Amino acid sequence: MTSRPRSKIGSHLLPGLAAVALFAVITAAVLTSSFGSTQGFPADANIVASVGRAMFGIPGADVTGESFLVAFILIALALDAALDGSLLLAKREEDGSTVTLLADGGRRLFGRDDADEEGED
Amino acid sequence: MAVPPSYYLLLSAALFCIGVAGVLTRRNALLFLMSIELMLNAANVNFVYFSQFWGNVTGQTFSLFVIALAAAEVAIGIGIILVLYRNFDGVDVTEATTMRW
Amino acid sequence: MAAFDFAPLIVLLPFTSFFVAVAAAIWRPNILPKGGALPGIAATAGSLLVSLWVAVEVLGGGRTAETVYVWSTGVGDAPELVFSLLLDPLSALMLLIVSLVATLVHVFSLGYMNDEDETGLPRYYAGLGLFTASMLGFVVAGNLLMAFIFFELVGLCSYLLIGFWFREAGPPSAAKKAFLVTRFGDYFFLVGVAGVFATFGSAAFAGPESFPAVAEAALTGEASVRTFGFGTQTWFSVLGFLILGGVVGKSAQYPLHTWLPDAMEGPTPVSALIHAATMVAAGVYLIARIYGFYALLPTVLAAIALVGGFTALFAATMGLVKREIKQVLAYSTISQYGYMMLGLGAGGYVAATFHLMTHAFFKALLFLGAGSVIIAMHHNEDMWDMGGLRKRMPVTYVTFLAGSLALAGIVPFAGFWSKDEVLYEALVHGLGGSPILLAAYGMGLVAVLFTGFYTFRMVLLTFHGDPRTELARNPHGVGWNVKAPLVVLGVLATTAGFLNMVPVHELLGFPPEYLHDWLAHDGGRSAFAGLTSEHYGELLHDWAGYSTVELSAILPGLVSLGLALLGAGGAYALYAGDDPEEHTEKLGAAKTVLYNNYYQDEYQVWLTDSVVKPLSRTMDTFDQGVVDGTVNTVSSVSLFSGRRLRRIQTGVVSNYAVLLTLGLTALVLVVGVLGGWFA
Amino acid sequence: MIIETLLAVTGLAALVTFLVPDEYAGRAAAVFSVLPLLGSLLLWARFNGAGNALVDGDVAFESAAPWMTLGGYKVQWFVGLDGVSLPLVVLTTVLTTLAIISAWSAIDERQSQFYALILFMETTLLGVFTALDFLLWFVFWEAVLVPMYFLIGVWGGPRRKYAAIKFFVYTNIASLAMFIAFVALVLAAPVETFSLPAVAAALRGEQIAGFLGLTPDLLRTVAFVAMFVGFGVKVPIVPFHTWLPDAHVEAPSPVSVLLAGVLLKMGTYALLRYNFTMLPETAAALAVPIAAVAVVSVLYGAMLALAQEDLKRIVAYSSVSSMGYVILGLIAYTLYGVGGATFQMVAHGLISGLMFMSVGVIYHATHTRMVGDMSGMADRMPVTTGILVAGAFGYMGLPLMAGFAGEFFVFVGSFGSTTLPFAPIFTAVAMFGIVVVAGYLLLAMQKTLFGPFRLDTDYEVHGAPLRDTAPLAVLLLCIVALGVAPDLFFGMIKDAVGPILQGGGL
Repeated sequence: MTSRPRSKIGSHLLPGLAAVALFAVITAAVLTSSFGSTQGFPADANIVASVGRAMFGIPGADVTGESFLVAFILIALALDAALDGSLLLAKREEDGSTVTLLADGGRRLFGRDDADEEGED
Repeated sequence: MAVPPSYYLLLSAALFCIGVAGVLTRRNALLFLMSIELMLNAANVNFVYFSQFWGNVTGQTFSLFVIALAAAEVAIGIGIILVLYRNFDGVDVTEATTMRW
Repeated sequence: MAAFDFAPLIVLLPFTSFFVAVAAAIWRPNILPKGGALPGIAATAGSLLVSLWVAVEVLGGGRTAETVYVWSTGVGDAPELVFSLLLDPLSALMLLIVSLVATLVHVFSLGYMNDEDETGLPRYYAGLGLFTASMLGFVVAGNLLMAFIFFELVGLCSYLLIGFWFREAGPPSAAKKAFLVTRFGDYFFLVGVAGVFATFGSAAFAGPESFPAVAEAALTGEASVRTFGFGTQTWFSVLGFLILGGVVGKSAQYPLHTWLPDAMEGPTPVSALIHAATMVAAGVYLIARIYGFYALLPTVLAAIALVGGFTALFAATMGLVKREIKQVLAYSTISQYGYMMLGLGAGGYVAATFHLMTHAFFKALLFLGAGSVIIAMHHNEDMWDMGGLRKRMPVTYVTFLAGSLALAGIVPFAGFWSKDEVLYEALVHGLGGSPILLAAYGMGLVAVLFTGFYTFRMVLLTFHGDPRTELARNPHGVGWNVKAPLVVLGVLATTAGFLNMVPVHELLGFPPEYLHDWLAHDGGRSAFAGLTSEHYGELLHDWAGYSTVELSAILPGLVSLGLALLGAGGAYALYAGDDPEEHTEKLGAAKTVLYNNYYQDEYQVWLTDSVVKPLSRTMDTFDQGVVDGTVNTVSSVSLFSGRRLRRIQTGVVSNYAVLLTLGLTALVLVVGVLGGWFA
Repeated sequence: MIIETLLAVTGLAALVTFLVPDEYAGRAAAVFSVLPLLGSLLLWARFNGAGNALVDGDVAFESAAPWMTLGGYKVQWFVGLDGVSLPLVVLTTVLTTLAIISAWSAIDERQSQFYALILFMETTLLGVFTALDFLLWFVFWEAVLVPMYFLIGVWGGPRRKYAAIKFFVYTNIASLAMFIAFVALVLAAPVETFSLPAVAAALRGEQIAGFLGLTPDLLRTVAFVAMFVGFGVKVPIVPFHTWLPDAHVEAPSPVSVLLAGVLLKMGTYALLRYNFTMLPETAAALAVPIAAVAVVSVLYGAMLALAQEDLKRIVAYSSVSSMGYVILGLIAYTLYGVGGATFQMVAHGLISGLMFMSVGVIYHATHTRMVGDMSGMADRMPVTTGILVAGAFGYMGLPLMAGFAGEFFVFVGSFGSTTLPFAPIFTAVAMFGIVVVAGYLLLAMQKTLFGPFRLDTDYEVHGAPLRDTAPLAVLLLCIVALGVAPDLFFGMIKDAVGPILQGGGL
C-alpha cells in the first residue's frame, strides 16, 4: 500500500461554505448595483510620474491625487518596527531557551528549558 | 470598449473569498499568511481599478502602501509562527488552544 | 395657690434622686451613704410634704389644670401635645397615698436591702426613685398622652426592679414576662390613645374641651366628632374597651393577671410598693380619672363590673392553696383589685376610690410584714417551714394581724368599710336597674368568704402553732427601719376606714362621710365640675341607665361581715392548734387545678412557645427560602448563562475566522435588505 | 456657599486620611470628622429656611451653578437645605463621628483605607441630602454604594463577598428602575431642567404629556410604582429586604451603624422627596397597597427578628420593621403622619446606631454574636449592658426616648388620616408591632445579658474601655434629648412638611 502524500482535505471543509456564502452575497450585491461610466485617464497622461508626485505631495502631476507624504513616513516607521519585531520574536535567549509562552497569569506553560532533554529543536 | 466595472468587482470578490476559504479550511498557520496575502491583493485590485474609474491616482498610490503594509504584516506573522512552532512543536492551529475559556 | 407652683416638685424630687443614684452607680458606687437610700428617702419625704400641702390647698377649694411643658407644638388643626398638671381631689388623694407608701418602702428598704448587705444598691434605689417619679407623674397627668408616657415608664421600672437580682435565672424571666404581658395590655391602651386623639383632637382630662366633656356633648348632639363610620356611642364604647385593655394589663385583671405572681421574684419592698400599692393601682386610677367618659358607656361599665367580680372570685380561689406567703398576697392583690373594678363598673366611683386607698395601706402593710418575716426566715418564704413566730416577733405579728383583719374585712378595720361599700353599691345599682351587676355582686360576695379563709390560714400558719423548723425557732431579728413603717401602716389600716363609714353614718348620722364630700365638690370652679362624683352620678343615671334603689346599708354590711367571719372561723378550725397538717389533699383534683392557677400560665406560655415561636421560624424559613431564594435564582440564571456562553471561546483561530465571516455576510445581507434589495 | 465647603472639607479629609499611616488613621479620622460635625451644627444654628424646598418654600443655604446641558435639559449644581433634609444631615455627621470613634477598637488592619472610605461615604451622604438637582442627586446616590461595597467587602465577616455583591447589585438594579422612571417623567413634563423644585412644580401642576405610548395618568402610576420599588429596595420594604440582614451581619459594626443609621434613610428621604411630594394624587390612589406593604413590613420584619439567633440579624430585621412605620406615616398625608415619619427616620437612625454599636462592643469582647453562645453579660460588662438595655427600650418605644416620639406621632397621624381608607385598621394592626418588638428584644436581652455568666467562646470578658462606651453614652443622650424635646427637629420638620399634606385628619 503505497503511501503517497494525500491532501488532508477532509471533514473541515464545512467552514469553506461560509466563504462561498460571502462570495455569493457580494456577487449578488455587485450584479444588482449599477455603476456610472468610467472616467479613465487622459490618454497622454504620465501616470507613473503623477503617482510619484502624489506619493510626496509634489504639485504639478498630470492626474490629481492626494498627498501621501505623511503616510509615507508612517509606513517607513511601521516597516522598521515590523523588522525589529520579527527579529525579536525569532531571537533565542542567551542560555539557549526560546521565548517562553506565558499564559494564565504568568504561569510558565510551555517553552523548553535546557532541563527537558527529549524536546527536539 | 471598456470592461464593465462589475467584472473587476467580481474578480476581486472571488480572490477575496478564495483567501477566506483558505483561512477557514486550512490548519497550517503558514497557509493563513498566504491566504491573507491573497485577500489583501484582492483589495488592491479594487483600488487600482477604481483609481482608473475615478481618474484619480490616489487609488494606485494607496495600493502601494497596502503592499508595504502586507510585507510588514508577513514579517511579524512569520515571527509569530516561529514562536508558535517552538512552543507547540508544529504549526497546526487546532492544537495551540491554551488561550480558551 | 402657692402650693400648685411647687406641685411639679413632687415629680421632680424623686427624679433627682434617680439621677443621683444613677450617677453614683456609674462612677463611684460607694460614695453614697447607705447605697443611695438617703437621697431616695429625702426625695420621697419631700414629695410627701408637698403632696400634703397640695391636699390642704385642694381641701380649701383649689384646683388647677395647667400646661407645664409643650412636647410638640400643634400646627393648623393638628393638636398641641403637652405635659399638663391636673390637681383635684382625686389626684391629691392618690398623691398622698403614693408618696406615703413610697417613703415607708424606702425606709423599709434600709432594713431589707442594706442590712442584708445586698450588692448594687445604687441601682436598686435608682429604680425605686425613677418608679416613684413616674408613678407621681402618672397621678398628676392632665391628659391621656402624659398618662400613657408615665404608664409605660412605670412598666419599665417594674421590669428593672423585678429583675434586680439578674444573676439568677428566675428574676429576669419574671421581669420579661411582667413587661410583655403589661405591654400587651398597653398596646390596646396606645390604640385607644391614638383613637381619642383622632376622634376628639385633644386628650385633656379637665376643662370644657376635655375629651369626656366633648364626648358628652357629642352624645347630646351639641358637638360633632369623627366616629369612623360607627354610631357615636358604639365608637366611644370601642375606645372605652381599648383603654380598658391597658387597665386590665396593668392592674392584673383576669386574662392578663399571670405576670403578678411571678413578679414576686423581685425584692419584697418592690412587691409592696409596686405590685400592691401603686403601679397595679394605676389601671384603676386611670378609669377613675376619666370616669366622666366611662359613665357614658353602659356596656363597658357592665364589662368592667363582670371582669372585676370574676377576677375577685377567681384569684381568691387560687389564694387558698398557695404555700409561699408572697404568693398568697399576690393572688389576694389581684382579687382586691377585682373588687375595685367591680366598684367602678357598678357605678360606685367613691367606693372604688375608697377601697383603692384602704387597700394600698393594708396590702403594703401585709407585704412589708411578709418582708420582715422573710428577713427573719433568711429568705425562706414557705409558710409550712414557719409557725409560732408570734412570740419572737410581736410588732410584726400585731401589725400583720391588723392588716389581715383589714384584708378580710372585719368591722373596725379599714377593709370592711371599703369592701362593704363596694358590695353595697353593686347591690344597690344591681337592684336599681341593671341586673347584670347582681351576678358580679354574687361573685364578689363569695370571694369575701374565700378571702377571710386564706387570710387567716396565712396568719395561723406563719404566726401561730409550734415553730416547724429550726429557723422558725430563733428567727433573725429585724431593726427599727423595718418596724417603723409597719407600725405607721398598721395604724392606717385600722383607722383609714373611719373616713367613710357609710352604715354608721346612716345609723347614727354623726361621722360625716368625709370621702364622699371630698370627691363631690368642684370647689367653686365650674371648669372642674366635670370631675366631681355628683356629675358622674348624673351621667350614670342619664346615659348608663344606672339608678339606685333605696336600701339601708346595714343589712348588706352584716351579710358580708358574717361571711368574712365564717371564712376566718373555717381557717381557724382547720389550721389552729400546734401542728396543723395540710388539708389541701382533701380537695383532691381541685387542688392540682388551683395549685396550677387554672393552667393560665401554661396556656399563655404554650401560646408563645408553641404558636408564636414556630410561626416566626416558619416565616424565617419562608423568607430565606422563597424571598431570598428568588433573588439567588435570578443571580444564578445569569451565572449559568455566563458559563454556557463562555464555551464560544474555543481557542481555535479558525472558529473565530468562521464566525467573523458569517458575521460579515449577515451584516451585508441586513444592509442589503434594509437598502431595499428584495422589497 | 456653606454646603459646598462642607462637602469639600469632608472629601478632602477623606483623601488626607488615606495618606495618614495606619496607626494614626483612627485618631486623625476622628479629628477630621469633627469638621463636618461642626459644619452641620452651624447649619442647624443658622437655619433660616421655611416651607418645603420642592414646593416653593425658600431653601436655606441655597446655591446654584450651571453644570452642563444634556440634550436641551439644563443640569445644575443646585444644593440647598430645608426642614426635612437638615435633620438628616445632622444625623449623618453625628453618626459618622461616633462610628469612627467606635471603630478604633473594632478595626485593626488597613485602618487608613477604612477611615478614608468612611469619610468619603460621609461626603456622598451629605451630597444626597443636600442636592436639589436630579442628576447631581443621582451621582451622589450611586456614589454612596462604592465605599459601602468596599467597606463590607474588605473588612467584613466570613461571607462578606456574597453580602457586598448582593448589596451592590440589588441596590443598583433598583436605582436603574427609579432612574428610568424619573427621567421618563421629566421628559413628559413641560420643563427643561432637572432641578427638583421645577420638576415638582410641573408634576404637581399642569397636565404632563404622554410618553412612550403611555397616557399621562398611566405614566404617573407606572413611574410612581417604579420609583417606589426603586427606593423601596433601599428602605427596605418587605419583598426587597433580603440584602439587609446579610449586609449587616457581614459588615463590621461601625459600618453597619452607618448602614442602618443613614443609608436606610436615603430610601425613605427619597420616597418623601419624589413619590410623596411630586405625585400626591397617585400616592393617594395607591394608598391602600402602600399601607398594606407598610403594615406587612412592620409585622413580617418583627416576626422574622423573633426567629433569629444572631444579635445583629435581630437588629437588622427590626430596622425593616421600624421603616414600615415610616412608610405608614408617609402615606397618611397628615401633619403628624408625614412629620412623624421624618422624625422617625432620625430617631431610628440614632437608636439602631446605638444598638449596633453596643452589639459591636459585646462582639469585640466575646467574639460571638450568637444569642445561645453567651449569657450573663451584665455581670462582666455592666455599663455596656446598661446602655444596650436602654437602647433596646428606646427601640421598643419607651416614652421620653426618640423612638416613642417618632412612633407616637406616626400612630396619631395615621390613625385619623382621611387619604388612607381604613386608616384606623391599618394603624391598629401596625401598632401590634410594638408588642412583637418588645417580645424579641426582651427575649434576646434575657438570654444574653442576664442570668449566670456563661460564654462558649471562652474569652476573658471584662468591662468595655471608655473609648467604646463614650460614643454609646453620647448616642443615648441624643436619643433621650430627642425623646424629651422632639421639637428640636420636629419644629422644622412640621414647617417643611406642611405644604405637601392632603386631606383632613391631624
